[in-house]
Amino acid sequence: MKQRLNLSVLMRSKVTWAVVAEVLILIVCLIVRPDFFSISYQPSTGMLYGNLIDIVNRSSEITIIAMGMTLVIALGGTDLSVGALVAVAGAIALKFLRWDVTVYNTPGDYTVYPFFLVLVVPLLVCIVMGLFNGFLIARWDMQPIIATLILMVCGRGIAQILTNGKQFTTGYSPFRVIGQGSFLFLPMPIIITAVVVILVSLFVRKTAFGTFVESVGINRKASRLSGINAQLIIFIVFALTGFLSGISGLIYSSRIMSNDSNNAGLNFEMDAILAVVIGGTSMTGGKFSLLGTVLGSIIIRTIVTLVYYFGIASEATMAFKAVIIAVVIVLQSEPVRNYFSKRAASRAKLANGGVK
Amino acid sequence: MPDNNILEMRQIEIQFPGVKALDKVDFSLRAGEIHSLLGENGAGKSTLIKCLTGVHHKDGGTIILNGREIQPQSPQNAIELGISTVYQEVNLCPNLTVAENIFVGRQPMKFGQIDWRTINSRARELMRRFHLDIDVSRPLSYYSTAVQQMVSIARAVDIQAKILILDEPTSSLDDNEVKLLFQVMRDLRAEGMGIIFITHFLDQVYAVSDRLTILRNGHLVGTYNIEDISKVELVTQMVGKDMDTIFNLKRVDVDKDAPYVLTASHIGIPGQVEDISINLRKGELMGFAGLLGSGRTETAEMLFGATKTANGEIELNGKKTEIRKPYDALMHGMAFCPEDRKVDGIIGDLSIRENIALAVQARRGFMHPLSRKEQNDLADKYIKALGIATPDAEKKIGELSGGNQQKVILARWMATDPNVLILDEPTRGIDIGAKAEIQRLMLEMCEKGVSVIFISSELDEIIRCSNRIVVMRDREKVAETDGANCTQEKILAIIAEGAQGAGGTKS
Amino acid sequence: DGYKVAFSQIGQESDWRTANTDSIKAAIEGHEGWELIYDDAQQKQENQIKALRNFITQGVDVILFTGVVSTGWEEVLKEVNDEDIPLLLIDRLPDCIDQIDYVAAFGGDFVEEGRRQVAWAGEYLKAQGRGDEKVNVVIMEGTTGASAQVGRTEGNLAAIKEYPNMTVVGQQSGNFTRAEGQALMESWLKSIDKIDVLIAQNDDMALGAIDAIKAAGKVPGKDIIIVGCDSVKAAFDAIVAGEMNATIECTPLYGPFVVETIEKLIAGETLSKTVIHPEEGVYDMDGGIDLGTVVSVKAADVIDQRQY
Amino acid sequence: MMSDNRNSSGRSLISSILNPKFIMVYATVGIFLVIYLFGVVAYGSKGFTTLRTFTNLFVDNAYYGISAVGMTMVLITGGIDLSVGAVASLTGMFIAYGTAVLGLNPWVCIAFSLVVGVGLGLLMGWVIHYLNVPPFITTLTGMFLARGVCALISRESIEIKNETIDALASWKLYFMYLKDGEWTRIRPSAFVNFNVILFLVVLAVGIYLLQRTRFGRNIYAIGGNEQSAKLMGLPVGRTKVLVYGFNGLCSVLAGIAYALYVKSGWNLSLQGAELDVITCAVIGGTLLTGGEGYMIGTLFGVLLKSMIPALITFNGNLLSWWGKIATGLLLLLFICIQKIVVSSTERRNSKSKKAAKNKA
Ligand SMILES: Nc1ncnc2c1ncn2[C@@H]1O[C@H](COP(=O)(O)OP(=O)(O)OP(=O)(O)O)[C@@H](O)[C@H]1O
Ligand SMILES: Nc1ncnc2c1ncn2[C@@H]1O[C@H](COP(=O)(O)OP(=O)(O)OP(=O)(O)O)[C@@H](O)[C@H]1O
Ligand SMILES: [Mg+2]
Ligand SMILES: [Mg+2]
Repeated sequence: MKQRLNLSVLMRSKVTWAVVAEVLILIVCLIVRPDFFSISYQPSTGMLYGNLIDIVNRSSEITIIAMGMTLVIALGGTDLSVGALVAVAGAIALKFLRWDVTVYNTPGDYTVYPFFLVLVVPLLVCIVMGLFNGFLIARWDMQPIIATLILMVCGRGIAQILTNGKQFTTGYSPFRVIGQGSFLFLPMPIIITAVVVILVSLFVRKTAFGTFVESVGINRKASRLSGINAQLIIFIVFALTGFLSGISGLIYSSRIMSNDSNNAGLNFEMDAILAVVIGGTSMTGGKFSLLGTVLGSIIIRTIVTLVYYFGIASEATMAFKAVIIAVVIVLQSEPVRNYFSKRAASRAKLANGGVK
Repeated sequence: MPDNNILEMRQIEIQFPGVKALDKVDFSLRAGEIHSLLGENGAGKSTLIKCLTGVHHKDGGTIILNGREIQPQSPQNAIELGISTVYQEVNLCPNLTVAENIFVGRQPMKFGQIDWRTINSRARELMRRFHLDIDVSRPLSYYSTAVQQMVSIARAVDIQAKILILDEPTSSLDDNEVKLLFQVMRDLRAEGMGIIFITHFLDQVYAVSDRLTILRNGHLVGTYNIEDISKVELVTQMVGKDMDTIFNLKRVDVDKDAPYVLTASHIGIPGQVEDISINLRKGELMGFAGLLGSGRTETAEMLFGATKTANGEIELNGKKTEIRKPYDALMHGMAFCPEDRKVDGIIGDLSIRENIALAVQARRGFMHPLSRKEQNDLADKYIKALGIATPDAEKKIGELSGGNQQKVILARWMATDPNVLILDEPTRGIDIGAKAEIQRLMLEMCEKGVSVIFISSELDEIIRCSNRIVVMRDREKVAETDGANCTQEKILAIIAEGAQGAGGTKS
Repeated sequence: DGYKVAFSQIGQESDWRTANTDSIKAAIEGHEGWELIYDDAQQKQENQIKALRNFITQGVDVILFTGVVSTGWEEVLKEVNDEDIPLLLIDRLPDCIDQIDYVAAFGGDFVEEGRRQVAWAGEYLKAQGRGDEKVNVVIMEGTTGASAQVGRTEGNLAAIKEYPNMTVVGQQSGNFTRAEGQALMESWLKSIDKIDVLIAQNDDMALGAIDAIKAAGKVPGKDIIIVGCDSVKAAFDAIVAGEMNATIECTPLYGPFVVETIEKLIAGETLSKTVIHPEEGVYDMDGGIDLGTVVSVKAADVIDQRQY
Repeated sequence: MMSDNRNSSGRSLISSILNPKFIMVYATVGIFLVIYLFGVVAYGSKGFTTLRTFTNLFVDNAYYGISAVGMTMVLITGGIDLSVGAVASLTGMFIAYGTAVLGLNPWVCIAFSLVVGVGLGLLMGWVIHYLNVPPFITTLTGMFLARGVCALISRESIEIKNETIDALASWKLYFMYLKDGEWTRIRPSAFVNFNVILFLVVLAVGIYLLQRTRFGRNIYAIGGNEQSAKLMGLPVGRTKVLVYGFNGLCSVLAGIAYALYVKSGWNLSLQGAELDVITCAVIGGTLLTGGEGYMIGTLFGVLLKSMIPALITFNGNLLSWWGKIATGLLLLLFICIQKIVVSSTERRNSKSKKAAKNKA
């Protein structure tokens, strides 16, 4: 009886449906192309090699941002500026690496400014931009979607103007490590992501921060009256999201060893929001699930990888993605979940009756 | 039973996840009667009428309207069937004008266009019927809760239905407004309308209704003619205990030399509340009396730092203290249960446990989390101590009834071990049993040496509990009297006198 | 008032485009008595139309124009004609070129570039003595619908027919960006058993793919022959480093041509309406591959003269 | 023009003109005038003051305007629609592919687009209301779907070559003046075209629907408080579904206008247009929280937003990205004004509450 009831509780959980979706997608792959799952060791690079590794590796940028986005959405907002911040981080990093670029120089294995500046300045700038969002939202009570729209519109412009519209390339090997290096047989982005996910989860769940975020997201005024510093919470969440966007931007630009202010982080905000929602966090704020978000991000990347892998014409990518997301979202919708959980419950009753 | 029932609900059942809200409830309404529906918080009153108006769908039973069985699907459907409702929470659109709120969805049309002129003039007339001469073309949010409440009643009345339902319409109205409403209700009754009236004020029940139905825990207790049931009997039926055990409360004695814990001198915000001075002794219960909108809530909010104080200063335990935000107040051992618990109190989607632990956690800061065990202990302790009715501490607070929500919020603050506890209308919208319970808890706190500020619109409960009573009027403190030998008449006199005084000097 | 030259540029989507802008800007701003009115449309056709209309309002003396897409310019270009403003078409030429008046047209030949890409690979294989070996080719396309993608794909596919030993085993879009080129190559390396030749429709995607190939434990330039397009500096570096095989030039340096044309225009000369293609080379590791229309040049020899 | 100023007495006419709820609209108009004046001062000599500059604001942005009309309605309900750009793009593609490749009559293509666009809108509205999926996510999926279908049809831009379309696209009403007894075009020529007329008609329909019909008032009510609207017996579900349907219609009309503007269909056209349209509405004073907003505000929002790139082009030397930054700053400025206005009216409200209470 207990187990049966749990089934109906499971059916009600959105995360369950995300898992179901991912597993179904992978099962279809398994049937069509079993070799999709092969993982081998690549001695020349010292990394594991395979599609599954790629999926996780390439989902890193979104996963990292989506960690912050989860908290933003738990606060009842959305952050549209993350994609632009990715571009800004890349632009600044490359600017510091290639301050010498006047015309078009050969990318050599050197950096103009010390490497730590290359890493720290972009992250600081992203944190400041996150704080700017936080300021508008916490102090001026702006709606997050509008407040962050400002930087979404401006951010890419700032990135372009910082680099004077140019694309710099670099060959500096320590920088390459971030996006293309390896550690423990795994690509570095996976490691970075794992560290970020673990640290954020610890921060959120081992302290009371997560509860405060949920509390503020559900009822900001009541939280304030209970003594929670709601503004501080909002500031921290947006600054964190800015910081994570910065990390994501560094990974992105290190993968291509260049800044690409036009394309870096393009539509990342949409993907990150989708990842969070597919992961089971409600857009109205409140309870959130970081693990669900990781899963959501992986589902999105799985779709893209499948499109590449099966050589599906690029024309169809969008439509394919739309259909899968639509199915996941409809499955997760409240009425559908209720329907399934009721059925599970009634079936449990039936089964019990049958036994008697 | 005479056969002029316009409405009959038989064996109504409604099941919510985890609660059977209504269990085989019968209810009937005659044309031309005012029928009160009574019961504790969570008894299922609102659920019963929401079932009638199609907000909730019944799981069993039949509804017969004018001899025909109906299946209301939506509030829209109910209005078409001739059932007009004022729901418990104000249900209007703050962004629309007063006139529009009254007519939206049924605007008079002219040449395929909305006839704004008629709407505005008819709305103005309608509001005059309620003795309100207001600009009906202003957005609703422009006006106070009481006016909004009247607008929502006006809308329901104007729909000219056969059945009018009023779910706690009087909770934010003052005496005159209540009288006016009763007059309107009686007029409508005379026109043959059937009215269902829900309230927690027993006096009002006796003042206006013809029959009453009592629900308890989703069950029907019975339907009575008003003459056939005494107040004492009624309470016993509602709560299941008798009145004496409920109101066996005694004022706590305070040491006349007890030190002042809280002294506020000349605090105020220009244009809102001005020049309020109070001093509160240790273990004292100070009542705030006054009419609606007299500035009590704002004073309480100022003391707690919920709104910024512009003038004056506050001393805590003899030390001058700056309280700029609720966090500061919390750190200085103050606690505050806000007036509107749905909006300012509960964190709806969090569990009871999390809600109780919230203020303690806020005081410790998020970097020093309470362990799960500490939280469970806190929750269990207060669920037991306050008698919060819940299967377990993990239930969402939003799913509790109003009285139990109020107790959880009280628990949240009791857990912080406060020196000063400010309670703003803790008993509003709460049934008699829970009300008494909360008053008892309040007095217990005083006994333990906590100083309490108690704001209420019901004079009798203020008089019953307070050591000292502060009377407020027009955003000013007009008097302070001793609680022990004070009467309702005396306070009312002070308020009225203040009115003349203020009128004389100010205008 | 000076002579007003208006330039409606597509955007700043790549190094190539930046070099193109810089070249034209420098040439016009450097010319005495000329004033440049520059507009960058951020890859949006509507922005370009607006800019053109705006130029008319400002009463400019000549308009330089390159369109983000090939279609849909008729209406606004006719307006330009109506106002008798000389129109100079450069780079990506509009489809409606026959229906409008222009003083001169100057632009790369995308189809030829596409042809050269495949032809280079084919000839190179022959030179290596692998002329009869069955090779698998993947074509990494640019942003779908962009005229460079359309033209180069046409050229690629036409040329493939000339080399029966080549089979196309993959053809998808990498959107002209490094990041997507990289991700696409990564997937191809897993889904396709054997890839011998990568035709990337611009250098950026090729450069992205190089990293993916390295990560797969293969040697770019050896295990997989990589042919890019555009000839940006970074591609030269990769070729010199032996990680890329060839790049087909598509020169962005339009400045001199533009200046010359405008000077002729001011002088009142009548210009020919035939589309002029710039002289473009092919650069590879060793040079000397004959593609019929052009012979490849060793990249290392000319790398120092490259301006972009 | 607005709802309430048909009050009988003069007093209430003035009071409704001064009604704080119009302040945002005034702010938009005010900023528009300030920036226009700036343009006049800075670039007057370059031709900024000509009538052509002004009509071009309409001619070049008609499709944004059309879409913004529908978007304003969606925003007033408290929703959002990210699919508008994609649906417009899809419409262009249908028309281009239908006429150029399939050789269909353009009206057939337009009818088909209408069915698809409105159908998708209704479907999304249904999902949003009845499946309770957030509008952001629903319409994002709708956007992917529309773009996907667009790309499946053709990935290259297709030129529209059709007499009807040509006629519509090139129809222009020039501004003329009488010179020596002859009507002459003013120079530089200024004109309005079919798109401008279409925009103005859609705008008028939008105003009518919002201010003069129950449907429109229900939209405001839903935006004010959806739960209340439902309890007041308003047809919430139907209204919401219809609003998304109407927005679908506007997207299709915007797509038609865009197709006439560029005379081609391309799957990547109008990328990111949804956020531009939303920005227009927000600059026009529509609140994303729902319940507030006027079509007139939106009109000026569109004009304001489109004036910035025009100014950048007039300057002729700035990186166009400054335009983005300027738009962002404008948005910021606007929200600040909104904030100030809202808090000052709130303050006034609380004072008047006192007054009303005393009277009562
Ligand atoms: N939407 C809902 N979902 C789940 N449970 C609900 C819901 N609405 C009400 N309940 C539960 O149903 C029971 C009856 O609630 P109802 O609101 O009818 O009480 P009431 O008699 O109106 O109380 P009050 O006097 O506080 O208004 C309560 O236990 C309540 O918790
Ligand atoms: N949120 C608000 N916005 C504007 N005015 C308000 C607000 N809250 C209260 N007021 C006004 O301020 C005045 C003082 O209200 P306050 O709530 O302090 O009085 P009160 O004595 O506590 O009355 P109540 O019993 O209604 O709570 C009232 O006239 C009220 O209309
Ligand atoms: Mg109730
Ligand atoms: Mg109060």
